[in-house]
Amino acid sequence: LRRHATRPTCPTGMNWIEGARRCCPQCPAGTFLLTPCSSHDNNSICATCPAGTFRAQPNTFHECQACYECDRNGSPSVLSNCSATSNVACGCEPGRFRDCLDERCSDFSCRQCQPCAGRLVQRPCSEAQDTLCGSCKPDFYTEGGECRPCHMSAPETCGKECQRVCGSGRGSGLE
Amino acid sequence: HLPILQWEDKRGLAFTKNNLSYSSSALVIPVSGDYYVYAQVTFRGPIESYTTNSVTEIITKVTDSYPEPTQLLTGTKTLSEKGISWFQPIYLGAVVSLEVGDKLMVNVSDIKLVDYTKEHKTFFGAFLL
Amino acid sequence: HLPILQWEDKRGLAFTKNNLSYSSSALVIPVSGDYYVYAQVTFRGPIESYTTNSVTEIITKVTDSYPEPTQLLTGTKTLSEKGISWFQPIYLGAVVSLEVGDKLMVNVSDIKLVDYTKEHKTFFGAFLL
Amino acid sequence: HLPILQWEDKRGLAFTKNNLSYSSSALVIPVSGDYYVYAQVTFRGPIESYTTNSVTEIITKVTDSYPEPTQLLTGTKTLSEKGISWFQPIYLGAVVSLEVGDKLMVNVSDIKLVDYTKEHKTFFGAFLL
Repeated sequence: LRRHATRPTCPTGMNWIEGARRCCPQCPAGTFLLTPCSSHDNNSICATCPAGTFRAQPNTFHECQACYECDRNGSPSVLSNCSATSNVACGCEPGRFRDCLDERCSDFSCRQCQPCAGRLVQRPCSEAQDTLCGSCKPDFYTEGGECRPCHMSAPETCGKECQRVCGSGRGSGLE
Repeated sequence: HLPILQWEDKRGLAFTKNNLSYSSSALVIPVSGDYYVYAQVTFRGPIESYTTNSVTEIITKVTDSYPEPTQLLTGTKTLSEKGISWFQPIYLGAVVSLEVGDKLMVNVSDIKLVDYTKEHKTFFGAFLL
Repeated sequence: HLPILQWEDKRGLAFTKNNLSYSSSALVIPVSGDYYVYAQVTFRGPIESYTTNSVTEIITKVTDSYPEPTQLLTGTKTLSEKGISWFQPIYLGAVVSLEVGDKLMVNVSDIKLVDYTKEHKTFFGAFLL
Repeated sequence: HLPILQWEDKRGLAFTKNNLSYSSSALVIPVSGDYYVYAQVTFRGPIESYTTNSVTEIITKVTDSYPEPTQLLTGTKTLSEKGISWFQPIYLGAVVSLEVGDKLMVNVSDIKLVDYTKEHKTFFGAFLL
């Protein structure tokens, strides 16, 4: 019977290194394990993550993780650059919101916030969601799903809704 | 994190050998080396969440000594199906360097959309080069 | 049963070796073991059967001693194409345990939809691990 | 010819070994033999060229002694997306016979449509059988 070799548990802050057959100190975030500790030297030799890579946590990996990139075409902008200890963070410029592809929103493109022409803004545009437009502003009437200003309406085309909203004090320009 | 799929590892076409074992939803790497890792998930609808507009499959690696999983391979596809009922397979496969004790898992965007009914439509595996 | 594709096994990029032979639409397994089996079929339309709403590719195993073929890998996808002309590749690949003499074949839902015009768009193979 | 993708060969999950080297967008074959060659490209939009109606990925071989590249594997798919944003992964993999010095590259129909943002969504590799 071959004893099933179970790996010993290492003290906190140290990891079992198969190659060295011993527990070695973890390398700090932002670095990776270049050379494991040995019987001669109890220290792990760590190296800084090369540009374009990172390690967010203490580790004994032989390489760092590749940074993501912000999708130049979906126009996400860089909220924070990739550093040795953190991945890049992408977001949308002011005036745009994230059009997410799934609940996690790990992939998204940035779309123009809608302007709510002639409407009240029920909820302003934010990074996470588009503007929510409400009903027509005062002195604006609904026609064909759009809000039109009273002063632009001509008597012959001012329908029922237009007259209801604009009737009493129709736009000064036309008196 | 995304839901993790569970797998059948003994019955039917499924098997494990050469100490590559399966436990708690993961393939456990018995010896360090380069492995070709692959998985196919067949997604299908409608489910009440038909409003889903994309499906995603990710093969991830978990290392005991590190708190975050590493995403190794990702297949993500937007859905634009005419019919009510739809199905969409996503296949992934590549060579990755793994260490003894590493665990491989398959995450999906929505477990309710996974077609688990036939072993030849949704599968997962790895072999040492 | 679904129609079985026939393959070119000598000309162009096609080849067989190590006694893995091809005959009557099947790869014939020369030695028992675990094989990585794969195939891609590119489907395309329109064909008069444009009303097709899905395409399916299945790698099957036939064993002389067993009357029924075994479905090893299946890729199936619903079609919802805007344009008249469409094309849709389906790739499949996985490790399967095979016995000497087993035959591997590729079945498709509709042979008229298969793009057979270019060897690099539709292909089939296997190798022993 | 179609645009050729460039790849990261050292950082993150990327690596080369056994003298399989990467230079000027190509994997260079160190020893003649049969290789399993694979690549996945995730395409995504919208791009101003949203009117694109298909995406194509081709793994090609270039041999110094022959003026024309050889198309080894092709995945081509028509797009019919409802939403503004869309994603479409294409995976290819097969065994090909290669000679020492051969160069493998990945061509795509439109480089602006390639999702290069995450290493686990678009990848390319080969291994000797």
